[in-house]
Amino acid sequence: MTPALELTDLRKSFGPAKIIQGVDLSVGKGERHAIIGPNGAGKSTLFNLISGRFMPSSGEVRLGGELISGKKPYQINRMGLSRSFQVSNIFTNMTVRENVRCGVLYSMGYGYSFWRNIGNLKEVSEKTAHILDEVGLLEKANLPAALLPYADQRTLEIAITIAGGADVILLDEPTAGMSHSETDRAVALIEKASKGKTLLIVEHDMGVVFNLADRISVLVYGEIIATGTPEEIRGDAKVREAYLGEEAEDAA
Amino acid sequence: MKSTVKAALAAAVSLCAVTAAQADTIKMAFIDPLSGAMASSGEPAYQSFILAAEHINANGGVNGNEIEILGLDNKISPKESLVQLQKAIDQGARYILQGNGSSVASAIIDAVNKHNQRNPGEEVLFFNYAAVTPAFTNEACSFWHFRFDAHADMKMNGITDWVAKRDDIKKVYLIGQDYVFGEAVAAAAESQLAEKRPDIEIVGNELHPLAKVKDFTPYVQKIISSEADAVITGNWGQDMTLLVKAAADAGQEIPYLTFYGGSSGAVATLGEGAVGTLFQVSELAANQEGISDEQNALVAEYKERFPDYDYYYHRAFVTLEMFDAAAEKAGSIDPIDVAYALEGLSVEGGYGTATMRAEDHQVQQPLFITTVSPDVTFPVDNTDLGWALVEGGVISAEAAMEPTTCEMERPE
Amino acid sequence: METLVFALLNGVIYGLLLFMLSSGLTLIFSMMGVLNFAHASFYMLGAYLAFTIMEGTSFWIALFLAPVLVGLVGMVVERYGLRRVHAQGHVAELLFTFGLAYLIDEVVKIFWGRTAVNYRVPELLDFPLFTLYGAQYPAYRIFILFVAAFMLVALWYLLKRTRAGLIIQAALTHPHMVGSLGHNVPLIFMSVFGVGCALAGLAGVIGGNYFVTDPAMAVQMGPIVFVVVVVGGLGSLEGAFVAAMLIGLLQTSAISINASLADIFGFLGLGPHTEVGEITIASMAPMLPFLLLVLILMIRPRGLMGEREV
Amino acid sequence: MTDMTATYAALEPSRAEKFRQRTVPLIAFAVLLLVIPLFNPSRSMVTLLNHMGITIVFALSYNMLLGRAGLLSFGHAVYMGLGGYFAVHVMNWVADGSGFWGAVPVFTMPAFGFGAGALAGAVIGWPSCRRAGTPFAMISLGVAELVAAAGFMFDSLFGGEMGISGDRMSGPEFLGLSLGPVDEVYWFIAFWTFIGVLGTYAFTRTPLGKLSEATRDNPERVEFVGYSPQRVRYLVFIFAGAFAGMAGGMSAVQDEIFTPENLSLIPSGAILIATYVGGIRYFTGPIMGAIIMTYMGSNLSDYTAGWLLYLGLMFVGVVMFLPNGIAGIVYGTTDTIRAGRLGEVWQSWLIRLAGLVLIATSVITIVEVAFRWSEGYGEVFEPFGLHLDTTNLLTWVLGVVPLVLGVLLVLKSAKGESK
Repeated sequence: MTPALELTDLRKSFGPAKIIQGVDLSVGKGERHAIIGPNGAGKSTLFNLISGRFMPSSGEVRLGGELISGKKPYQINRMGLSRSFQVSNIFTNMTVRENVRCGVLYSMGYGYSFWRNIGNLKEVSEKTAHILDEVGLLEKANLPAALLPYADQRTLEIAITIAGGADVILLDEPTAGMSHSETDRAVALIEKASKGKTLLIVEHDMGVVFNLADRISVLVYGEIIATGTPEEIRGDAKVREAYLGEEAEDAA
Repeated sequence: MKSTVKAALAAAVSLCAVTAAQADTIKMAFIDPLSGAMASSGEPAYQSFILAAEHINANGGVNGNEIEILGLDNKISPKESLVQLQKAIDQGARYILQGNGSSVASAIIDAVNKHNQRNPGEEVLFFNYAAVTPAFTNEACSFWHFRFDAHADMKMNGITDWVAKRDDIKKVYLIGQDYVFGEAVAAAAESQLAEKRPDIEIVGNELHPLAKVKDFTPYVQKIISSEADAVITGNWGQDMTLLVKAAADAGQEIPYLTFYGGSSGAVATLGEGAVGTLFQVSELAANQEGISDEQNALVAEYKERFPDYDYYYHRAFVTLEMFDAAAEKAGSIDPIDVAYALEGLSVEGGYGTATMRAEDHQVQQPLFITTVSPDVTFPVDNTDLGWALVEGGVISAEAAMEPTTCEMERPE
Repeated sequence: METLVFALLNGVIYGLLLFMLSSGLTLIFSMMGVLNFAHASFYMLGAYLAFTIMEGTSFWIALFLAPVLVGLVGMVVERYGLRRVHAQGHVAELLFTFGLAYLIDEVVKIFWGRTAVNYRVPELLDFPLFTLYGAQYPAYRIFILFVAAFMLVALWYLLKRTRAGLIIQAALTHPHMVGSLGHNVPLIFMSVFGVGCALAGLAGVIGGNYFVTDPAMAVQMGPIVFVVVVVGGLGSLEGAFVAAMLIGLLQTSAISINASLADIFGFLGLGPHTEVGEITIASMAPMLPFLLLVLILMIRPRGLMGEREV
Repeated sequence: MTDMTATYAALEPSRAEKFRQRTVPLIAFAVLLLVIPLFNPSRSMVTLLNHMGITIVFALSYNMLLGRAGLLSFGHAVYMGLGGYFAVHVMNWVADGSGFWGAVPVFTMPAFGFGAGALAGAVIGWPSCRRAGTPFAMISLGVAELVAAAGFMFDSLFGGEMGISGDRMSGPEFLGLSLGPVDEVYWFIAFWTFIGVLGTYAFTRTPLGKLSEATRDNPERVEFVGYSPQRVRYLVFIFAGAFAGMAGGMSAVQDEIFTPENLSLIPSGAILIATYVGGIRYFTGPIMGAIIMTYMGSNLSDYTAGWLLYLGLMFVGVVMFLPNGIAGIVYGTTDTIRAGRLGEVWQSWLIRLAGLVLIATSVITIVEVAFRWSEGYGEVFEPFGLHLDTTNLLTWVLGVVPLVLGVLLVLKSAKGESK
């Protein structure tokens, strides 16, 4: 079976700085895959390479077998890959509902449509409402996004990401900066939203990672030093040495 | 939205009150730039008309009626002129005065023609005091349009007439702005010189970009190397000033014959450099012998009243004098009557007789070639320099005359 | 040949004046991100102030005093106008300077009238320096050359050899970093804005009597200055210099080319009497800078020598 | 599940709300357009109203760029101009009356302008819309200069300095309108203004309209929900060009003339000012701006020589203190009143109003006295019988004291509000 997402010898350098130095990674359909690694390991860069924000210096990214490296972000998105951002990247001047609706529109077949009244697009409204309900923002639907509390903005970030119904979802530190209870809610949401989908997640909170992920890859200095199930990673000496240290014990 | 509605309504209601025309004033609407950069051409003309109207009113008015000049600012835009034209007509003005910019004049002629056709009984006359496109009194002539300034070909007649008299001028250089007017001026100069002095060689015929050239030295250099004895240009505005300035800087001392050398500010900018270099053709030569005391007093009065500007729009005074005379002749101030009375009418202006030719509504009057000189009674631009008549610079009305192709359609 | 020599000579002088004007704008634009629409208005202000000062005293005093006054006006504008608008983003800043240009125009008309003023070359410099191909060359133009060269050296020294210059240089390329290093960013902005305006004022002082000092001079110069800054590239005075010279020479030499499009593209079947064929290179000269602007922004948004994209 | 659907439905504005918020204002606008002639306005008033209508459509089209898509253009008049020029040409073909063109009523000119504007937008937008922000603004400036220069070069298309004029009374009549008298033109303008308002409003309700707002706020995120921001901008640009062209077509019939000056930076700058002063964040902002600026542009010069200065002061004032423009004040006020908070704020509003009146007193005194002094004809500003010349102490008092007091009052009210 073709993996949902496959990276082959992916490299990226900025001038002399080699940030990603030959990453090979294969994420199977329906798998929840987490990427962990110390700060500056290149996790966000890796996400930017996959989602098309950056052009890889060399190597390939395949989505469901199709080559996507070199394509524009919107093309990649249309092929079924959606991502969230580490720093909330929402439409601040629009309401929560409008934010989600923007995420829904393309997948419902309303490309650059200028002959339809957006208010009359029933499926779009329902899908939007459904997603708002799913993420628990239904009550705040008509608030301007800029007025949302931080945790809700993070939730909205995820809502926009999953709104298009993409099969492969990339989440960049979805729980960063959240309190414990907020994190728990976010994890529940991610579990629910990624059901039946492929999930690639970058996360610092080891509790989240080990709860959520089917498999984990460890990225250090632009290279994946280990990939495996949570147990395997926990037991991996190289990983402990390079990165986890005592932290892993605590998290486990 | 609601408040927009309210505001709009309030504005609409308050504006609907039309000022009714008073029976004993003749409103004449002056539509020209009165703000912005071009106001320096509109303002002095406006003041000239105001002063002219005051004089006529002081002498008993037009058939006993007073003239009132309404100043309307068109911001030199043809479209805005149409708004102001409508405003003028609504305020009861039946006479329109305008001159700055052929594009505006053309728009007004067109609009007045249409207005008079669409609103019989409410005709409006257009007195054009400065827009010089020959077409207005030729193929595009209109019964409703009267021109009180010599048109471009007539002015060129004045220039070429003077050049023809000067035996020492053997080579002439033509330079102008690269648009319709500049092309027309060059063509007129070429054909008239060929006729009057076939021996004169046109050593250059150059068009430069309109209002974009910062430094004319390269052009002046071309003129110098062509060994021209005189330069003819239709340039106006800064294209005229900068051209002559570059010539003066290069130490050139040949006549630059212009249409618009007398525009406000030109002499101030050029200073001594203009002496003997800058020439202009116009219907006005204030510094000459044999002018009536009355006219000289008028020039002085103008300067006293409006210290920023100088007596330049003599034709404004001629316009109103002819209007006064025509109304008296017709015994009416109705535009159609006045228009018929104006046809063929003559008045004695301060610097010669002006006659309104009936065939095309083009005024015929003497023209003068003048140059900047320190030795004058009436200096300009608040400098010591002024415009002095040059030798042989008087061009009779007959000499300046041009035939017309106008086929006037007159109302019943 | 003669024409070419004159075109080159004048092109260099015009280019230097342009550089004097645009160097200030480049500094301001690179550091603050403000494309100051009113920059050419400060140029005009410089010319008018010099005219007034010269009437009371002498040109030489005006040469120093007028730019200083313009610089002070610039600082006040920055302190009480721009800084206030800053929070609303670049569009608001751009619009503020757009409106400011409008206001300065009107105020100049109130104080100095609507027509050109008699701002003359000082008598000391009002003589022909030499005669070239039968035409006299005014000494004042060479004086412009000297002033521009002096400014160039002074600016270079200020930027490369003084502490303030180092900070400004850092701010040019990394405007966000300077604040983190503990420098007083608002003060730097205000000073740079002032200096930029003063440079424009200086260009006005020596350009006002070279050209014409009238209320239209700002409008005529304004767009060209933008072209220089954008073409030269963000954060690069060298780029601005190259662009200014390029545009100066382009404009002055193109007007002396008589060839029409038909002459050039005749081989493509463009007839000399068609409307397109009749257009001469000379008549296209004023359009060339804008063509350059559009092309540069499309093809090379960093400009000729810029370090960042606009 | 029924419960759920009910909650979902509550998200959307109810039918009644939609009707009240969207349909009622449009109906009110249509009714206003219909009743204006009942007041029997003078012909110059009608001319002014017609120009307002044209400017409203033009400003709304401009706000599709500036307000909705966040694109600052310095060359929007290009599209109105090209649309208008095309319409004038069509009018002349209609006047020639052969074949197809002979059957086209002049009433439809704005539709031709719409098409020409869209085409111009499609051609020029292609290179311009690749970038947003300052580069876009600069490209629009460059393009505007180029097109304006071309306007003077190609006489057969643009008619040189004098432009091209047409006759609106040619061709078949439509709806019994000869379009001769200006009050018949009023109906034509009213119809197309309504279409323009409706069209631009409807555009904001389309997916593309919403996306243009999203692109303004966050172009990057738009890219990650499947849209190309460049494509969004490009399409919006075409529509903005089209509606501007429509305004041009309206103007072609109203004024029957187009000159190259209509393509230049001056009208482009004017529409920028009108739109911004009106308020770019609100749909109705540009409408208010267009009405006020058209009125001021044509009539303020009747009262004062300093009208340009007042205009400039107003613009700078709005940029500095009222980023939401006049619409911002209007909606702010009505919202406060509707929320029943008038009781809390009326004092501070009153103080502010008094302060503004005082400031205005000083500004007007200074400007008027300065203009009269500058003209040097010895004319004196004499409001309410006061003789304010430059030597009169009262002039200086009036120029300074209310200004200082006014600024203090405004500051005080601002302080009070922030508490």
